[in-house]
Amino acid sequence: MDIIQQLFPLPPIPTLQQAVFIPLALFTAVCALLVVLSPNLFHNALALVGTLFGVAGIYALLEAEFLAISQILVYVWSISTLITFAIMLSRGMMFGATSKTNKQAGTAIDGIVVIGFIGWCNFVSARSKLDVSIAVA
Amino acid sequence: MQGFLNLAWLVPVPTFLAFAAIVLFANRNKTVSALIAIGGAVLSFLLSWPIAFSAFTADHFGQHPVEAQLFSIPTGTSDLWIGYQVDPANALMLFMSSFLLVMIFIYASGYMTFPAHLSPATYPIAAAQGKDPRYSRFMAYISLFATGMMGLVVSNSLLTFFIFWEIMGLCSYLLIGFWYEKKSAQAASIKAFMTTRVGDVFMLVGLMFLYIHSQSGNLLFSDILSAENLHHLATLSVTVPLINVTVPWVAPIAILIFFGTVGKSAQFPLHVWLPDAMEGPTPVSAMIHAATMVSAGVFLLVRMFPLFATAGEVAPGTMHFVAFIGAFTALFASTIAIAQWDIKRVLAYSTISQLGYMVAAIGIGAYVPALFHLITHAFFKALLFLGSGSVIHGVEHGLHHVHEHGHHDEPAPGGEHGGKEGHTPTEAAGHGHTGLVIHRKDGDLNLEDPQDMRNMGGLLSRMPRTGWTFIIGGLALSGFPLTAGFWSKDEILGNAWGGGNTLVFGALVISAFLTAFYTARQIGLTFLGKPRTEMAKHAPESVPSMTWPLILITPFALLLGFIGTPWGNWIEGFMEPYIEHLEFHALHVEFSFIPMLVSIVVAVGGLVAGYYVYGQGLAEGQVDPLRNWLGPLWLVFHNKYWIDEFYKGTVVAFSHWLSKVLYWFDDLWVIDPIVDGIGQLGVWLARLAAEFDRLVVDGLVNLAGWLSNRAGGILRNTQDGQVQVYLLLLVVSMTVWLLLKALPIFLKLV
Amino acid sequence: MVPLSWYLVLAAFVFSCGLYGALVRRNAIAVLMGIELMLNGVNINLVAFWRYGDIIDKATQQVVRLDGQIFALFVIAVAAAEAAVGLALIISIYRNRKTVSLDQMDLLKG
Amino acid sequence: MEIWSSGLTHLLTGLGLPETAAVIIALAIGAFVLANVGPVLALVLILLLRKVISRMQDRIGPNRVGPFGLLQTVADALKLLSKEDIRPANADAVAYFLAPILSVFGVILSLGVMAVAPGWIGVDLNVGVLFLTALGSIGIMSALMAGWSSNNKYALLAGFRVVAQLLSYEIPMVLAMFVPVLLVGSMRLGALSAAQSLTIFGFNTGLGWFGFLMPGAFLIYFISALAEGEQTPFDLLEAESELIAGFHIEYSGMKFAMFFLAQFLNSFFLGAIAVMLFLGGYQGPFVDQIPLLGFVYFVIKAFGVYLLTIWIKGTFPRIRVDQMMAFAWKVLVPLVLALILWQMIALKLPGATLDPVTGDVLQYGFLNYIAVFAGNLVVLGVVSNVLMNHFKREKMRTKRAFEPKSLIGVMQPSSGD
Repeated sequence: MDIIQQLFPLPPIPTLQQAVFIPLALFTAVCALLVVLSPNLFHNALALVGTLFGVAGIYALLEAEFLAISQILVYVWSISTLITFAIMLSRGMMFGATSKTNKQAGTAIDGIVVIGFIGWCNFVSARSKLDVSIAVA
Repeated sequence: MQGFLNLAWLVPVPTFLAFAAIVLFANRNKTVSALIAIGGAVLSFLLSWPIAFSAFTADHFGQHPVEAQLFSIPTGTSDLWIGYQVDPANALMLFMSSFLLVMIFIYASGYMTFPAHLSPATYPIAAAQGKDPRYSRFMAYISLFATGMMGLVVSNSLLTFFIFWEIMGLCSYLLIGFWYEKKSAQAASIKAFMTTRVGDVFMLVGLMFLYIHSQSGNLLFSDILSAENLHHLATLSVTVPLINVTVPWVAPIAILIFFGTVGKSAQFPLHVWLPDAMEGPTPVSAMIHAATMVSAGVFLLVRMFPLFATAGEVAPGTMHFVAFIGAFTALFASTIAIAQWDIKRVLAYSTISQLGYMVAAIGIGAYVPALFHLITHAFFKALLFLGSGSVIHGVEHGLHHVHEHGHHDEPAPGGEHGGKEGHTPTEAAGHGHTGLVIHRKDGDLNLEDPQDMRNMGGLLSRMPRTGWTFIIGGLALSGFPLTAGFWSKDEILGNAWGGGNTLVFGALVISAFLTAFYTARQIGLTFLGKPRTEMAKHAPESVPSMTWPLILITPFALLLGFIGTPWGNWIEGFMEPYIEHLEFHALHVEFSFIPMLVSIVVAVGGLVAGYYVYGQGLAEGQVDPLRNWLGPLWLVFHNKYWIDEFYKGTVVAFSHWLSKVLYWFDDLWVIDPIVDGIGQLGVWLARLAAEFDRLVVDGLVNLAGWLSNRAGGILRNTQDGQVQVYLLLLVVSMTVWLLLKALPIFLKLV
Repeated sequence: MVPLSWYLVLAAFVFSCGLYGALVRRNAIAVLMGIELMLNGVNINLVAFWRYGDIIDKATQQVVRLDGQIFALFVIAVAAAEAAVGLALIISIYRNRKTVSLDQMDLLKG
Repeated sequence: MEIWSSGLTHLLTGLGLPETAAVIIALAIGAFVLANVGPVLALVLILLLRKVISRMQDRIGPNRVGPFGLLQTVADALKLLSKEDIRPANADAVAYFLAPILSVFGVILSLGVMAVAPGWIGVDLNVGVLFLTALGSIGIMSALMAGWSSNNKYALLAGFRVVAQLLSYEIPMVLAMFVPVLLVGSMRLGALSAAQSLTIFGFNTGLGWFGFLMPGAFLIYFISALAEGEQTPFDLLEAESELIAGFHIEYSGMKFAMFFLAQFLNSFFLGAIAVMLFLGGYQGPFVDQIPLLGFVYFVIKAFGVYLLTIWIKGTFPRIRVDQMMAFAWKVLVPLVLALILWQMIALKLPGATLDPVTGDVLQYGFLNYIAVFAGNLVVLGVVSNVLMNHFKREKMRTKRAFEPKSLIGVMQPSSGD
């Protein structure tokens, strides 16, 4: 049980920055999930814009205002517009497709979960000062 | 004016450019071709005469001749130098040949009408134009020929001399066989080529010996004819194999080079090609046999005179041999000439005879008179040849006229007509003349042959310009006093007499008499008396482009001799400094009236005798009066001593036999079977190797390929071209690697 | 003060989402979006490490190093270029083959 | 503003709220006030437009509702708000609803960084100019979303057109904005406004407008701003005679009202930005003494620029889409790039006073200003020349279009053509 507590510790009481960060991070994460999970490509693009805005907010929170504005300028102005244009110019090609994803989805999820878990372990171990750190790259 | 001398190398260039231009661009248009060819010749002439006259007018020109190298071609250890040279000898040659070439070119442009032996149906366009179908080609050939001659004249080394010499040989072959539809022309061209080749091979051998044994290491005239080099050659001795005689090297070299002259200038053993070469168009005859090619042989002797003179000093037999060949040829050819019916053939033998004169003059050391006679002879012989061509042309036209108006009794031959009698029954039969040929013991007569003098007669009134110029040329040839031929011939006779060469003198005097006689015979049969055939009656005068050259050459034939009179010998004064420049002394004899008187007597006597016999022409069907007097000897003369037949029986037959033997040896039984056997063995071995290759080597290679193929087939499944699969592989590998790395943690945790 | 690890977790999550999208989506444009997500995750990491790294000169209390921001800017610039080129390629392929499905873009298959 | 907000915070903490909550509440109140400025302002703007345009067209304009028709726009707004909210059957619901909200959101956000008076600024961002630029992206996204989600091909095409136009003119606009930024060395809007003072004999006349020093950049900015705000002569969005109404064709009622609002506010705010960057901002006489006067100056200048756009709307003909794009890419972008390059060179010319310690520029010299001015004059001349030629040609074409056909081949171009 000790190990489980160490691996998944309880969160502390948030400060103001944390209070801003938590909804922003949640927004960003949800949008990121929507980007890859929503079946509608246009919704993907909108979610991507949301994610990018969220990331810009994270930058602003990290006191990198210039980077935040650049993120909006470059990503939202240019890349999102480009992507939306591309979606609209090639629209109709996915209608009637049996699946939005290919057959390797399961394997990919397995791999990603394993990597995420190991990363989590690494992060937690560093935090809990257990001598189990591994030199990942 | 001296500046012109350095332009000598340009002299052969215009004609060569004309040749190239005609071959490459103008060969579709006959008029343009003729204009280009004549333009080239005229340019060449316009270069040559200033050069020649600046040489003539220069003070003591012979002592500082112009010689320069243009460029060199590196060949192995030595260089082949290409350059030019102007000295008195080739200044005179330039003077003579360039003028005559222009005249001949102009004459040829008018002469080359549609030939009678061709069918107009075969060449409709050429027939409509009235020009020879290969007119342009002819112009190109004669341009190249002129290039050869001019290049030979200005060349400064024996090697380039020889190269141009061979160019002329090639051109003479092409031109003699120009009308190759005629079997006789084919045969004549091959004969000319092969015969001169015999002489050229000897000459080439001589050239090689000269090159090897000279100190200079090259063949420049200035080097090989220098006194030291000749002295060196004279002291270097060699034992001639077979006859085991030890002589200085200079003698065999001189003899070998002399054989080149024998071939080119048609001296006695190799003279047979020249009369046959009359098969070519008449301008060619004029060019080859009068102005240029045969002169080149004598010019070679003149050029190499120091060598011969040295040879004559250390081995007198050399010069005696040359003199003997020359004198014998002169006499021998003139005897044949008195018994010929063909108008050009008479002139051909006359040429041989006159060349014999020159060679004999060289042989007795009379170097200047030889060149003098060469120049004058070129003029009047060109005149005679061109005149004879004009006569033939006229008679041919007369024949056409007869056919068109039906005056002739006999049925008109279909298609081909004209031409001339064949040398052999085969050739005659080949031309379909059998029905017209009258067999006679003094030579078969073809009634439509425009070259046979028996078909002529009384042409002077029909063709006055041709006739008179021909008569003047004939007088010059026979040495009628005060004409060009008289002075030059007199010089030679005088030198022979003064040098004490009695035998040579005698032979030449007899020959001179015979010359005058056959000239009178020719004139008489052709121009005097009454026409013996219908075609002679209707023969018209030739076109101006043919008669004008005749008229233009005539003054030279008459007056050119005055440059070499015994009292004011300009040519000797011009030439002698040169030979002295080369540290030699030409034969110099005191003037004597005896040879001159003899010369006048034989010339006038011969002419009078000839006029007496032939002055009224022959009656139709009449046998030659001379035959009655000479009897069988006449037949000997007429049949040219049967030398052709003799050659055919010996040399040609031997060649045939030898080739048959060699064929048997090579193709049938010995060489080829061996080669075939080796080949069969090779094939068998190759089959064996092929089997090995197919089974073992190919098997291995195929095995390797098959293995690669299979391996690739297995591995290709991993390369399905989908980027995402590759990416997934990356992720999975990463995962596995991370798991392995994280294993210790889990072990510790658990 | 937000702990660094929160940023890192967010970055990891965004990156994983992007990786998933790049791995499993069949539409090329969706894959491109996944790649953009991955780049953004990386950028969050870079900026967070910059912010929490040793960037303050103790003596003057001034920001002395901007490595993380500069790197992030580079990534943004590269992303822009990549998006432009990638989308141009996709449109071009779509015009030629009437599809943007990566499953059918396998001309290079072995 | 700082004083007010800090005072509010103090008040709230005094009431017993934790400091975090107090700050949040204070910020929320400020945001609420700013957000309500927008719609009210729009009512005024629309009324002004209608009045002025009708005067120009020799009409009277709205005059029934309220005194002098002042309440006309209020009545219109109420009508729109009370309309039935229609959604096309196959529309993409999320995007369809989000688009109008986003469009207003993006526009109103720009109020947050406006320096309306000395010290009166919501947030004096150190990247203020960039922030204003970045907000345009929200407008683009909203246009795209609206165009796409309407499930109408005309709407989609119009969305494309708008995005193409906005993208094209964004570049010269941003670059022209950077010309004064380069001179001042800061992107803070407050600093930019403060830099436009002109002190003569110790008295700040407030006339050091960058518009005088950089007329070329100002002209380019103004033209681009017209295009960005979809104003005449670049109002292809509203070209009802050529297109149908644009990307918001499928919208009605309140959603349409939001687009409408966003467009008017946008054009006004672009004018306000022009005031801040080129026309001295709040600067004017006695501003140092009475800060409230700065707000008055600012509002007067902003409305002046707005009236100028109305004037242009009432007089200029619309240009074709190809001419519009060609003008952006072939004239404005190269010129403004050259201008920026020249600006950099000009500022590096000798004559500037430098800080002896850091080497920063304290004060530019006479030579620098002259060079900047000269470069701007050249750009101004080129742009004006291009415009003059264009309108002259248009005039000739229009004249010919009304001439008898028999004369068309006979007529020679005029000397100025």
